[in-house]
Amino acid sequence: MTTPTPSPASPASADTASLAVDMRSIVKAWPGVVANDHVNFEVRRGEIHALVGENGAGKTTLMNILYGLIRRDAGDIFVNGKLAHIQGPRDAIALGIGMVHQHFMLIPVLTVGENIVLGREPTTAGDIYDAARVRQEIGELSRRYGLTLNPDDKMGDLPVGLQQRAEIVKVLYRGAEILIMDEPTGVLTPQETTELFHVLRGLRAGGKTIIFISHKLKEVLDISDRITVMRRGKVVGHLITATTTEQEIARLMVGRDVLLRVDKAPANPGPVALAVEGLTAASDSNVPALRGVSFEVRQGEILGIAGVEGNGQSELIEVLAGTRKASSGRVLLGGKEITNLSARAIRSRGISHIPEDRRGAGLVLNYSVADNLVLGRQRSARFAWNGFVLMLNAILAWAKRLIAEFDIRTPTPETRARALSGGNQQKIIVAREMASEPLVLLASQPTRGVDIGAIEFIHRRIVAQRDHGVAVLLVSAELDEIRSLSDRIAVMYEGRIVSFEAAETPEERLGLLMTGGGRADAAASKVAG
Amino acid sequence: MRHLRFRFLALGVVLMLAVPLVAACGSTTGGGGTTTGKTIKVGLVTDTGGLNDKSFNHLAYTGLLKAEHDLGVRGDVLQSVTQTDYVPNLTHFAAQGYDLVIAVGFDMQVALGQVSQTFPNTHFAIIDGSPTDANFNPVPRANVLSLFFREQEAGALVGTVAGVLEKDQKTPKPTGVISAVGGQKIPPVDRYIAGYQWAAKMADPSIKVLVGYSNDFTDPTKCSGIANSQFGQGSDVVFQVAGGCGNGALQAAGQKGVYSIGVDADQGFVDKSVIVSALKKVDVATFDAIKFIQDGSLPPDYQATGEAPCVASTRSCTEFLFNLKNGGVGYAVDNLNPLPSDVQTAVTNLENAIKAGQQTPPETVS
Amino acid sequence: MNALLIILGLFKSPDVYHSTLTYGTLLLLPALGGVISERSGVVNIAMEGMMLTGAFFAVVADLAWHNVWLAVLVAIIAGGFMALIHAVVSIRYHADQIVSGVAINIVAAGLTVFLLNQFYGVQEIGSVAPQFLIPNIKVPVLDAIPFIGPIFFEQNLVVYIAIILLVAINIILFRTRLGLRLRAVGEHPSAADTAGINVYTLRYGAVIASGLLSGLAGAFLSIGLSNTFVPNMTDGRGYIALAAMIFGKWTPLGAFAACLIFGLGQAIYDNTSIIPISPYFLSMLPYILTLVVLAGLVGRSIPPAADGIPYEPGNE
Amino acid sequence: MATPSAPTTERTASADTPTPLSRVIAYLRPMGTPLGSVLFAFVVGAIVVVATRGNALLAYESLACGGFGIFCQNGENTALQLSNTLVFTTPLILTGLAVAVAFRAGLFNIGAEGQLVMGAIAAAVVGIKLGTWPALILLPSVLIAGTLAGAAYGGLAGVLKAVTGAHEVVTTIMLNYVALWASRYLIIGGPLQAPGAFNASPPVAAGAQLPRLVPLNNNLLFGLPQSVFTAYTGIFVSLFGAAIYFFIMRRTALGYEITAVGQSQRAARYAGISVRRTIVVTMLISGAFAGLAGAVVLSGLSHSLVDTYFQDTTGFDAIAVSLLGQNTAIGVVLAAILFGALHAGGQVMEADAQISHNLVFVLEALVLFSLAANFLRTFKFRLPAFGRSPTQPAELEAQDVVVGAADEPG
Repeated sequence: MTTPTPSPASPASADTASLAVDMRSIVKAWPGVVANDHVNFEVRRGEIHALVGENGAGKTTLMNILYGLIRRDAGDIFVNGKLAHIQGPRDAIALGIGMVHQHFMLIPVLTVGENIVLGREPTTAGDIYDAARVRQEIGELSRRYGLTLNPDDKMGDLPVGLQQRAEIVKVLYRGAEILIMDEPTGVLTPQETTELFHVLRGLRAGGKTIIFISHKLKEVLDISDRITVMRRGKVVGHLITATTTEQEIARLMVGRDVLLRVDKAPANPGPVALAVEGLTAASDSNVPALRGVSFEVRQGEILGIAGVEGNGQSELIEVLAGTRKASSGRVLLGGKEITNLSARAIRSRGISHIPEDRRGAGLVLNYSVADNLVLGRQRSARFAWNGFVLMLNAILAWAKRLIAEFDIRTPTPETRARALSGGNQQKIIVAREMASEPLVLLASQPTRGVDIGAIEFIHRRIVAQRDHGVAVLLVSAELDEIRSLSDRIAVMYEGRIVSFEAAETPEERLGLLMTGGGRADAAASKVAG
Repeated sequence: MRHLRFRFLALGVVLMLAVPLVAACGSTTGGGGTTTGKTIKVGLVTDTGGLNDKSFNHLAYTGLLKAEHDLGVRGDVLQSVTQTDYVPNLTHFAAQGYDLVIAVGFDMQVALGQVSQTFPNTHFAIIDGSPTDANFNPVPRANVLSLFFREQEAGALVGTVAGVLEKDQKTPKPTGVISAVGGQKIPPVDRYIAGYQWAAKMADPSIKVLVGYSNDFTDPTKCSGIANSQFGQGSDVVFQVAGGCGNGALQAAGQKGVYSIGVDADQGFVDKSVIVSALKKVDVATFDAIKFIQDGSLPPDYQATGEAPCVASTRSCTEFLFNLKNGGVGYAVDNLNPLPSDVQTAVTNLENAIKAGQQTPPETVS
Repeated sequence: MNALLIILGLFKSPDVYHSTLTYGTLLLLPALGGVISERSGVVNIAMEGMMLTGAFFAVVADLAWHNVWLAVLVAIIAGGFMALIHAVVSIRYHADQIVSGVAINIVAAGLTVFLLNQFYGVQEIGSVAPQFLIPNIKVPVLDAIPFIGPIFFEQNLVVYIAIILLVAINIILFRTRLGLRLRAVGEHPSAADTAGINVYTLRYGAVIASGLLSGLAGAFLSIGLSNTFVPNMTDGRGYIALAAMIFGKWTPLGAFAACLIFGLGQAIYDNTSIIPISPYFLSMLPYILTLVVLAGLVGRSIPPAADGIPYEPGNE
Repeated sequence: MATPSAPTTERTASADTPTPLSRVIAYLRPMGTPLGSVLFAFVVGAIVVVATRGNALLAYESLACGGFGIFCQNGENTALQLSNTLVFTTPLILTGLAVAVAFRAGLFNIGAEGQLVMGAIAAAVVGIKLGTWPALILLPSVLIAGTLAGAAYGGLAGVLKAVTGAHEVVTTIMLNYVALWASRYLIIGGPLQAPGAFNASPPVAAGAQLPRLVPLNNNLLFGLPQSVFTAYTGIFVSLFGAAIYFFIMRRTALGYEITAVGQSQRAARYAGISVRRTIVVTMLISGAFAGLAGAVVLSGLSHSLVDTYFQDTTGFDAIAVSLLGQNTAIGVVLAAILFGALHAGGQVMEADAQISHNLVFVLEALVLFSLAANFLRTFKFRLPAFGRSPTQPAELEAQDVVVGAADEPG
């Protein structure tokens, strides 16, 4: 048996028997990446324990190991003081561990009841599914924890908040004593988050142990009792919530003090570059996602769109970029209507787009860096003769120029984009979209999942674009990013711009607006609606 | 599982290397038996039906085996997968210097016309056909021997059996309806059916003869389906002229409790419902062709009227005709043995009349 | 016009219904296999090959041992074995399931003829004697019912078995715990996995079940409806079964309805002796009908969400 | 539906550190998987042969003899065997390209056979009905007619996919049957039946026929009459097709877009590529290659439209050809030569080793299994030194990966 290696910040000594979970020296490596490097992780019974770290720090891997979804390469797991042999979720469930995943593990075509009891279905003779008992048992659980659900509803018809509730009931139904919540608030509105925290506290009062994975420090400080911080696959700190501060956690998470402000000169806005009037559009599931959005972006300014994810920001950007059709309203570029033109036409008219899904949309991962640097412009006169025959030399020259200019760290222009780090992948997109000298730059989550160095680089570049006279529309889930980059802020809520705010607006006010509160000056939404 | 597979791989490699060493010691060639003439090499090319067609490809091969045994020739076979294989397969044997290359089936006429021109010094034989040019017009080739059969004569004999039984109401469900299932509407098939129809109507003028085609020579379910539908129309005797496919018709008759008639070979063993079989001795014809090439001996009464006689010394001949008279076609009594006396009498009478040239069954279905 | 009247005339006799049920059943077994396999999330276009393998080994075993039950068992196992290959390659090795299915179909077509030659040389494989074929069963009393009796109660044993399997599989799929889990695995394997359900076991089971059913269909074809094996004797029936499965929207009853439609087509085709239409046109109809369905002209057909996607744990 | 991973080795070499050795490896690496798969197939095939009491070495020797005219036991003529291989290879290159271009766009065209038949039908109609035209116009017309018919037929599956979402695998399977029955209808009792023939059309006019490589006469060449060498100039059409494929995929924006759609539809949409249009265009190109194959065979080899109902497997072999060729032009040509040689060799194997030519299909399927399952990859992961879980996710998108780390598995 391995003895746990003492970590730099050793945990507050606890009686082993009082530990619900004790993971010792866990190692998990993928080729080229060590996701968990001798991680020690202890959770006391009956506490809410926050596991924090940046995207990619190894939190989810660690929890997937605890839940049996991933096999560890080395290390031991003790549950309630006993060495646990976890080969799969089945073992974890038997040990009283339940997990609510970031991406819900729900099956839309099945009913709520079927989803909840899946894997532990009550049956009558002959393996027949006992729907009556399912209703009764879920009814009991719902009453006990105040989590109302109708077992006969089709899961796919429920809103996100209720789906998460079903996930929690699902875990409780399995008799879980230890609940792992992986980024549970990412998809929730602040109200739903408050409600969730209420439920979690109730569960803690009922003796359950909760592991709360998050990178949102305010929430962590609000809900947790103790905190474990991870960075780059290693545990870098064990903290007690009551005695720590946001800054301390942030410093541990990123390894140095986070640069919160971007140095930039005051904006010097020119004429209106992009104007949006009464835009409406439907989401993929065909429900209204944009309910009348109007705004203007001027040359040389950055308009930040703040909002909880899922309030129509993605759809707005897609409509502007031409990958989604607007059902009504107009988009004007420099006074000329471009509504519902094709993505190619819009791009050729001078709108660049840094998409939120870097690996899925912004890059063809199996293409070379050079090929990715012309993605979307493969038919432009610059790279293709008559828009058809590629001019490989021109592409290569262009690639070499951008690689140098944007410091893309790649062995050769022919290297596949897949082989590059996230930051360098993002730089490919940023380089491509900025180098084509656009009139308007749509930047959606431009620094998500990117290392600090690349974040700074990208932020500087966005500001440089603004100073160059480009109209920038910035969408980000990070309020800090919005506040430090934007010259003006538009707050989006439920498919509408509910308010335009100045860059200096306090975070609290933005938070309120983002969640549908503080509509004192709802004039904007009236104009929009 | 994992280790097992590795072991299998290792085993495979070892076997692959070891086996040829063993086998190299015992290379096999055809032969044995009583050798009567010089050893010649005979290549047989099947049509796309393949050797297991339970029909003429198989019978031709049986004839080749007999020749290997009795005549001491060396025989090799190539099965064609597609029609485009015919030319390369025929060419293969001709280029290898085989003395006789036999093409089995009507389908190979064009290919044979082409290859026999390329190899004018190689002997060729073809069953059920004659060489043609690409436009399907017959072309004379001195080096090609056509093996034709008077299928209509065999068809007429079994047609008489069916017709007389029907007239006598001795069939399982006397309805005055009989039927035939053909593999495809091609001359060798239609000659059978033409004779069958003609003779049955001669025996019982009120009889109704249903004719269906399966468009398939191999799949028994196709023919059993067609036979079943004919039984539904009242037929209680079915004549199969569809090779392996037709076996399904025989089987269907057995299940329905009606009579069936086999084709080409004696098929009494296939199903108890088979009362008689129409015989087409492709095996005999194949053997005769090989023997002719080997020693120049001719089958009895092989010659059709108007054909020039064969020249045994140069092996020059264009056609062997197999008919009732020379025993190349015929019939066999199977599971209705003996036949009712009036049936037997009618069959024998017709047989004699055809042999004597007094009756000539038609070649085409009316 | 005349042809139409003749075709309509066929419906007066029970024969055409009888044939429809027989042919429909032959398609139903692999179609049910397809439903089970694809409901578990493994695309299966290999029923054709599994059926062919079953058909071959049924005849081989029947000729060797003169025992029809043993032959049927061997056919089922042979079909299951081909399915196991598909399962290992596509589940264990995350192979593309269509490539694997194509390979199964090619290997079945090649291997059966190869073995035919190796086992029987260039001799004939021979025919199975009638007493060693899967028997037709007349249900006493019921078969005497006019019209209905000959259609439903004078069928091959396999037809009865298939109907029982149809009912059973429908219940299992939609009423039992096993069925719920199977559907969950096919819709969202990660969700099932995290609920403690063994995704691999269920998928292996489902794919192998499809092979067992296809193997039984093969036996029905070669030693039930026929009495011998001929190369490629399935003649696309596995593909028609695939079409029936899609036609039937991945449900057993829907697939059965589609199988009956295709079976009716075959039953009408059998009457080519009296129908004055090119049989080749008739042969095209089932495929064109399927295309029409696929084109969405007769309602869309949506596969299980995770159909065809290899499951790799921990990879959402 | 997962589409087969089609490595885009043609666009991007995976050379990360350009030392001379790694460059050599980088060039050889794309060959590793296909060669390994072929080796795997032959080893397992040998086991099958041995297990059924056959002589594996003799079988393979005669295969090699039939395919390439080497290791011959019975004095087979090398030139003749090579000519036969070329005959099989000619359409396989084109159908292989047809399947490959579809694979590039993430589409699985099982319908190459049907498209080939449609191409042959169109070519036959033109070659027969317009037979009086001068060869200079007629021959190109025949080939173009076949190409267009195949394109239309493939495009039909593409339109169904793009408009209704009908899966191309199922639609193309159904279209195969429709095409084969249609051709049967035409030549058996239908309008194209030749007088005197029962399941064939008349031959196309002489001016519609692709000439042979060696003139059709009985002068001796390599010890045989020249007319035995059926290899025809269709091979140049096929190689020209491969060159066009290479050009489209590597040097045009269209090829760039087709591959982008195959790699990531989201990225394609983002890049302003119409995914639906690209699917339709891809299937048009795919069908065009297959249709051209049908026209080439008709014009250069069979001359008449004949009944090929599932006896001809060119359209299905194409799947193995394109996968083995890794969807690259040169790869497809090499794989087509291999499979052409196997088919040509099957004939000799049957004659000399008494092993059914159907072993070739077993080998083909084994190659497919090996390529699809990528057994070789798993072998590599099982090397003891790695000590990693074999169920390593291929994509780390959703994984908790430390950002900034270089070199993810590709």
